[in-house]
Amino acid sequence: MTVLVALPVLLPLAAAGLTLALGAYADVQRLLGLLVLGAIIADAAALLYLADTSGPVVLQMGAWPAPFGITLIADRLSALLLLVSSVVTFAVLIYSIGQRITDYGREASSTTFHPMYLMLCAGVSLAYLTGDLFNLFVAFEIMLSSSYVLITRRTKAERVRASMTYTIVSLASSLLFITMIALVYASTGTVNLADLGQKVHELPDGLQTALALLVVIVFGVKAAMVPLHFWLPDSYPTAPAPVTAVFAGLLTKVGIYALIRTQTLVFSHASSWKLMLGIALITMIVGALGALAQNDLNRLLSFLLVSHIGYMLFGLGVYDVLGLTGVILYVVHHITVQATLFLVSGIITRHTGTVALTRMGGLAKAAPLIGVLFALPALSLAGVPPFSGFVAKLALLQAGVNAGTIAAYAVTATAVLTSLLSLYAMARVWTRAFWGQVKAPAPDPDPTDELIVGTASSSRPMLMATGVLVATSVVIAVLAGPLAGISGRAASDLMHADTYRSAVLGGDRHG
Amino acid sequence: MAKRLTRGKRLLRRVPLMIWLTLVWVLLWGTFDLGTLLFGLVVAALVSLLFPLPPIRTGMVVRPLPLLRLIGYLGWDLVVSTMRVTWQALRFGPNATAGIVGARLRIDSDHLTALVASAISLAPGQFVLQIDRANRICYVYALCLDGEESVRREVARLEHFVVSAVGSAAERELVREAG
Amino acid sequence: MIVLDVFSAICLIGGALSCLFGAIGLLTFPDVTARLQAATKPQTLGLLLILVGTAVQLNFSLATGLILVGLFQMLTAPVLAQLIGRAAYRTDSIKRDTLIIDELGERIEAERHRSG
Amino acid sequence: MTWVFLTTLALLAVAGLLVVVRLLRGSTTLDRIVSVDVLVTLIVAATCAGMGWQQDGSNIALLAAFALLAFIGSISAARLTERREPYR
Amino acid sequence: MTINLTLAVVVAVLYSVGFYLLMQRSLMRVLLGIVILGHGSNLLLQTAGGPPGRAPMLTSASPEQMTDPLPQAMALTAIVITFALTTFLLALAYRSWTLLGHDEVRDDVEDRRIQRLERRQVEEEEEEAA
Amino acid sequence: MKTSRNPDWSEWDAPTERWLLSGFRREGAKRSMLLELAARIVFPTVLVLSIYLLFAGHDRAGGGFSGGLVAGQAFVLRYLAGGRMDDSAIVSMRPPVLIGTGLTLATSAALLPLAFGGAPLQSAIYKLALPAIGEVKFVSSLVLDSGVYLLIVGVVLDLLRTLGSGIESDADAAARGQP
Amino acid sequence: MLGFVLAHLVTALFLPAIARRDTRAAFLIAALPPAAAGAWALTRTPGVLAGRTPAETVQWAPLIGLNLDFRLDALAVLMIILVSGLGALILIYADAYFPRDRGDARRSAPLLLGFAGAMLGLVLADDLITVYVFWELTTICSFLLVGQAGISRESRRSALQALMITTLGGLVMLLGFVLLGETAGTYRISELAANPPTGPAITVAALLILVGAFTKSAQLPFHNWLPAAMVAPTPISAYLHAASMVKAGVFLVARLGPVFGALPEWRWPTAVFGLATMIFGGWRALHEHDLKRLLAYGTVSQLGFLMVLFGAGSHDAELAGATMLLAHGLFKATLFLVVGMVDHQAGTRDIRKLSGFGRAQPALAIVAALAAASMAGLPPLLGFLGKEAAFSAFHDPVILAGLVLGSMLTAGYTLRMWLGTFTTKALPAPSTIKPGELQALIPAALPALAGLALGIGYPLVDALAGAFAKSFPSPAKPYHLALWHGLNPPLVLSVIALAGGVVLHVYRDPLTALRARWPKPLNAQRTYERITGLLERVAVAVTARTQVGSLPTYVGIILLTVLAVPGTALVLRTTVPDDLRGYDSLMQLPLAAGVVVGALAVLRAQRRLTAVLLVGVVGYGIGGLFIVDGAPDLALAQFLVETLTIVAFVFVLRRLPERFTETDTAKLFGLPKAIIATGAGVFVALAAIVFSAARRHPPEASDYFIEHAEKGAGATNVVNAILVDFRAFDTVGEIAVLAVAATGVASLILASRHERRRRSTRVANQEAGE
Ligand code: NA
Ligand code: NA
Repeated sequence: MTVLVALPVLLPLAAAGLTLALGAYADVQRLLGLLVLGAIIADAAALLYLADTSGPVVLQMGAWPAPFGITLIADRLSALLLLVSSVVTFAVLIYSIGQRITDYGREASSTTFHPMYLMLCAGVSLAYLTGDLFNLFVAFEIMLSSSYVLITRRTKAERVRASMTYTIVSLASSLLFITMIALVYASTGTVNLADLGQKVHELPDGLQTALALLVVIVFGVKAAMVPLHFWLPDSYPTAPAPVTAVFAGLLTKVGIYALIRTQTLVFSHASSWKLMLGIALITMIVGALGALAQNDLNRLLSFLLVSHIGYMLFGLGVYDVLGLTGVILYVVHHITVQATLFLVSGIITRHTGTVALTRMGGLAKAAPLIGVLFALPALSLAGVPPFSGFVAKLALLQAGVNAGTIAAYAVTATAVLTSLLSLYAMARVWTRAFWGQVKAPAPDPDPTDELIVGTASSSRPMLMATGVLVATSVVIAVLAGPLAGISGRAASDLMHADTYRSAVLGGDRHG
Repeated sequence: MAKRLTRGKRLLRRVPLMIWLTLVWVLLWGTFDLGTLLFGLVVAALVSLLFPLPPIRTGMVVRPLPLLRLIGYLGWDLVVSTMRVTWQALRFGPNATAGIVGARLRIDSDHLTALVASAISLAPGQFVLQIDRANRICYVYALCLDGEESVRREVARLEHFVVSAVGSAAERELVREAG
Repeated sequence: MIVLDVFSAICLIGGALSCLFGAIGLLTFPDVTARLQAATKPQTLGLLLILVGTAVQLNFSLATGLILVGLFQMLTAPVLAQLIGRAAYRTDSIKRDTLIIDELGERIEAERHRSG
Repeated sequence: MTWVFLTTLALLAVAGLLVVVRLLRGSTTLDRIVSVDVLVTLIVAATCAGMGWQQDGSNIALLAAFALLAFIGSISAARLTERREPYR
Repeated sequence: MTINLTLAVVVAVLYSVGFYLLMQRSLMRVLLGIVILGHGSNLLLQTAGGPPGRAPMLTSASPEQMTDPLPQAMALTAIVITFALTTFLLALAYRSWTLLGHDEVRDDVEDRRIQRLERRQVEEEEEEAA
Repeated sequence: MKTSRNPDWSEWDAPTERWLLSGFRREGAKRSMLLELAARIVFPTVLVLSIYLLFAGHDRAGGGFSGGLVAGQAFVLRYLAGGRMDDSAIVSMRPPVLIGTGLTLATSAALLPLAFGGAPLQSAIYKLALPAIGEVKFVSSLVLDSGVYLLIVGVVLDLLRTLGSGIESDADAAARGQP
Repeated sequence: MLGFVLAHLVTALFLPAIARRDTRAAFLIAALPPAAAGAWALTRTPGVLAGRTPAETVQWAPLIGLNLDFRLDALAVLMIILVSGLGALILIYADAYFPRDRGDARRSAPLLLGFAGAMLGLVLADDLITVYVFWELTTICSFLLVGQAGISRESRRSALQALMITTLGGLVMLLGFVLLGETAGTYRISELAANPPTGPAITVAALLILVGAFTKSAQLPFHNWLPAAMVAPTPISAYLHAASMVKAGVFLVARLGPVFGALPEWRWPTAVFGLATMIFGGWRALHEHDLKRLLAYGTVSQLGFLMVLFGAGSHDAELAGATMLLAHGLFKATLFLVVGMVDHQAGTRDIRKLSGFGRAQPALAIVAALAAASMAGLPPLLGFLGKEAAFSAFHDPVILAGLVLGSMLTAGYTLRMWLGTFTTKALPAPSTIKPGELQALIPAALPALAGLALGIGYPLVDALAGAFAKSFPSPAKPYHLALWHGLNPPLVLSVIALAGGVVLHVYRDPLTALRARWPKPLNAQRTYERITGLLERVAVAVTARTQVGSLPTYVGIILLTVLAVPGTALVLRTTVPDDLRGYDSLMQLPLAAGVVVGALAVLRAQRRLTAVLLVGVVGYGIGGLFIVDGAPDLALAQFLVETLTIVAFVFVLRRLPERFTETDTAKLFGLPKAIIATGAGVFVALAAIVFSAARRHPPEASDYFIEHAEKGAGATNVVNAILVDFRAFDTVGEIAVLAVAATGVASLILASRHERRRRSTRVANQEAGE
């Protein structure tokens, strides 16, 4: 069964290779993508079941024992995130297939989109599953490089700049990542995360803290924590909807995942997480205020994304089982909902021919279905009960209150305020875009521009995929009980890293 | 019948390259056994099959003794002219002068022209700056030249050495006649 | 063995000196084509000498690879010289006042004149 | 033999520094291309000498590759200059 | 196993230069900055293994003489990845040049809009105050 | 000196024969006889060197990555000497296909051990005693290495197709006055 | 009980499909679940009064205390009468009110039903989180119901205002809930009531929860959203803003009374804000001309009254509160529904324009009179009972005075409302009046009649309210409702209030003139607008300052963060390692010199190609260092990659300008940039020294690799063994990145070629078309 851990990486990689090689056959590309991503969902579900019932599923690649070879490990946390992520990637693939067929016809194959999308999925899976710091770097690079390609695809003049910002900032943080790895290896002589967890503790406290903080910065850039977030609202909005959806849903979360993993497994003694509460507070506020200042729907959503990263940092800053439970729940919820919102934004943009809220209007009347598709995730994002966002937020608030420190109280209060501001932002979108008079769609200045295909219809697969994600977020809310159970167990695994460590390293390390 | 012959000939023309590539293979490994040799042949065949080059009849004939003489001359020339250039660098430095002299070759084939040009360029002090292939002229850049004629003499001597080392019989005749 | 060592020492130091003189030439000569002389030729000689000097020190099976290095150097140096020289001439990077005679330039002028 | 190798390497190092001076001074791009080419040749020579010193010849193919690389890098750069600034 | 001063200086210079170039507007300079940073980080990664020694090849050295092979393998991977990303960024610079006629990273238009809005509001407030 | 007239001096350097395969005519200014002849020899030689690096990687410096890059340099040389390759018969596979194949090969090498009950990427060593050649060792990770090799060759070819010919055709279009 | 709630919500989900075809059917179907729930609650009432409170628990996410706990007690029954009973009536009324098969009707039917379900859940909830869940659901429904299609700016603004204020309160309340629940260890209200927790945290929680209650129940200073929400269609106002939703706040105070009643921090704010609200609301209502706004301010006033009563935490006050709660729901619903009919039939709600309505619609006038009488507190109506009970529950003269003043105002505006609507005035153009519908009149009349019936049958109400009030500390002789308690102070106060009301009505015009002249230091609406304006202002200001949109700045900030955070942590702990050496191999020195010089020279390079070549020198130099280090594989890769990089650069440089752009060169040497960059570089180097000196272990993995390379991986080159075997997975990932990059380059570079092709085909097509 352990091979199940490798498949979410190897299958999409192989499929990416095949879609590249079979670049001329559009149907084969589509089918391959759907099959592989569907298989990953099943695989992830099985992994989650196994990890929850019988402990982490560990695979030593090449049968080389840890900490020598590369270990892949699916514990509750990674399996859970993998499952949610794969549902999102699957739905988004359906969406983009629908969109591509609508815009370019059934015959249009792509040597770029399908392979890169699969690569992105492979990178995300690997980031979740790897138990090796350097391999995590490789995972990030697979993920990020394919994201560079996806964000620069069919770039228009006005958007080249945005993709540059994205690419360069990501590259800079990748270089810091290598630097960090070098420092880690120089001081410990290992890159296996479980092994590092033991060896880092032997370093002097100051070095542990410095290293942990460097790690926070490296992953903080990817996670878009303030003040390392600037690139996100400048770049995400410029990509086509499905791309932004996947970026917003997954990439920042992978950063958060890496933060959680390293802070709990490797730097549990470094107390760098104490800083996290302050960062969380600033992140929430700056993001939410940013959202209120926007007129571009996608930018508004991007700022909200930043703001809600603050929630995840909040839970990590509380740093106890309840806090981490909250983070995990929040990540699970946010992956789904943020992706959904960007997909809906894509549908809205196609419907109205603009991203500017002031030029929209009357959508609720003209397209009530879009209204429903928008309203549910919007409410969920704002943390309105009974949707998924509320469940996650509740757990975080409880954690904050339980922590009982002044800082925790402050952040808890800020979280509540942010919730209000998020709702305000969403309500403004609603009042501007969905209420009021129906406005004539904006003329399409460039019919080849994928971002705004003026008044193109949204095909059934696109709506269906969005609907599936909306339903997923509802299911997350309904299944909050079992989900919170798993998250709670995952969180206590994180707090007591022994499970992870012994699963990777085993009793007899040289066996 | 004729076709098969040309095909055979075409294969035959690949033989020198195959030998060269196998030699490279063996030299790289540094082990002279049957396995390496056979494998080298396979690799050489693979490379020349996958990436075919246009078959060109050069009519080159390798004559060991003149070839050795050519190599010896070039080696000696390399040493001597290195010293000369070094001297010039130290003696004249920024005030060094030069000239560009056109030298017409007697031979009229791409490969020999290239060989001669390479031979000229190998030695310090002068190199071929421009070839006028149609008119068989090599424009030679020479540092601190003693006169145009000495350059042309040098070119002619090298041409002679090269042709006698690897030129076809006809070309040898050509050089000998003119010389 | 001493003979070999001495031979090797001569080759190595000679080669290194040749490289050094080439570098000096590269520094002192007035223009790019002249520097090219200093650059390509003494370096080639120097490299060849060092290759030989090293080869003598190594056992035979390892030394064979060095032959290839030498061959490559001999094969590529003239081509590079010609390409750079030609580029220098084309881009007018040659200091014309250092040229005592320029038959190429004369001919180009003539051709231009003839063609109108 | 140690001093022989040391002397060789030292001479090569001096040569390398001189080449770097040319590289910085230019004046034309072609000068710099030539300098880079020479620099790589010097590294090849030094590597070769180093291998002889350590009596470790197992990586000699590396030198063949280096010798080739300098060539390819240099000619591509040279071709660029040639195309960019046509003579008159 | 401490890294020696010479290499530390090299690392410091490479990172400083790289970071400095990264803060430029010309995408080509930024790109060169990334290449230099890549060099720096790869060197750092390799030197994280310890002081020089013999190549880690079993045929030509004994294990005690060898340098640490793992950082080498990691540095190699990192080199390739940096190269891949460099070419990509290079293509992006080119694309920028063909589309915009320059290869500079200009400021974000939408952000500028909000800054103009802010300036206007500040001016209005000052007028009101006056 | 008597010469035949030629429109532009920069085109004098073109060889008279086709030394390299290419499917189209190139302007003479971009050609160099010396370079084309050198490429004709160096190109297959470098390919042999690259295959050597691929196989020797297990015991010496090299491996699929270096081998692939060296092979890639061969194609760079070929491009510099002979011009764009996308239309010619040098590589019949389109680069993306080559990249895709390489990647698929590498990942299948990772997945293959599963069929034998092993872990992904687990390797096996096979030793064969052949008559006259002796013992031949085959390590299954060579499959992965070959995938790497193919992919990297594909990547370099793709770079030549895009950064090389692609930009060239942009430049041509710009010269024609198209945006 | 969850079943009933779900029945509402699920029916509401399917209702749009029906409403699209037939809104009448939709409204009638929508009336069924509330009617059923109401009937069920009534059947259970005897049991409830006997102390058998049915309870139900649905575990949702027990780990985070997320359960749906329901309990039907006396308070719940009281509320269900309002929520479900009135809900069913109003839905039937709504069918008559809304124009058939139009957008508003289609939207309202499902939303009203959903709202009814949420309210039902809220009143049944026995769990704080459950309360919050339904609380927010009502908020959202209210937003959509008030906004409708959001055609007018005003409706959008009002809906948003209601949403924002009540959500603000709701969230603060949630914080209070969490604080309370986490401190007490349970979120179950009945458990909390059984063992009221104490402590500073509980006090804070109480205050936070009050904020929620105040906003929802439109207490000063949050009251303003309620009058603004009157842009909603009248049935919606009647239901949300009179009978049910606005009650949620006072309901919550009643619900948590047993928990917090002992806290002065709970009693005083409710008393102070409640009284202020009561008086202020009545005062405003007295001057309004628009009937709906008049009623809205009346509601504000009554909510203040209820807040005082429920906040007091004593048996008598709670009894009075429960009675008033019921009474207010009944009369206010009728009045709103009547106003809706007046509006429809006369085409206006302005008192100044209405005339002769009573004559034209006597039945309506009587129904309204019944309700108004209850509102004014006339016997034998329920309102009178409630007010009497209230006057007898308090002994504090200030509070009593406030209550009397409030009641006077109530009587005053009641009079104005009824007289203004139904009497015949001398107007230039008497309003033309359309005939009314029975389907509207009956639902409007029933609550008023119920007010009368319950007033006369007061023991019923007494039993119900008493069952609720008995959980509060009661005096020796607890108060009971009765129409006649004898001639006692409360009766006197009642009379004073009524008389005062008449006086106020008579002198209303001078009072209005007086009010117009009064300074208005606190305008809630203006304050709200100023706060939202400020919010947007701050949003723009913060965003303009943080989101500068400049890449160099972004990179600079990242580096500054590196310097500020791990940098300081490192510098503070740095010690010079013992084994620090200048160099390890002499050959490192010239190579290092070359690299350093090359790298620094890049900064000065003006030509692109020069810079590229210098970077090449750096790369080759690094390769040389790798050789010296004993890493031939790495050196080989480095050389190969460096060359290929140069080639790639050269390919691109063919088309870029030869020199770097001039504008940029001018800005190149920014001192801050240089300082940041140098700092970051030095940090990395310092870190390299310190961290490499900190190593305690030999590289275990590498020893393992060296040991197993030949036997296990079949390679004597250990680096290669790592790359293709031990850590082959990295290699697979690495080539994936290469493949991605190549694909990306192709997609970027060939884009212009594709565009050219597309353009030329378009041109060709156009030419063919011409
Ligand atoms: Na468009
Ligand atoms: Na393996």
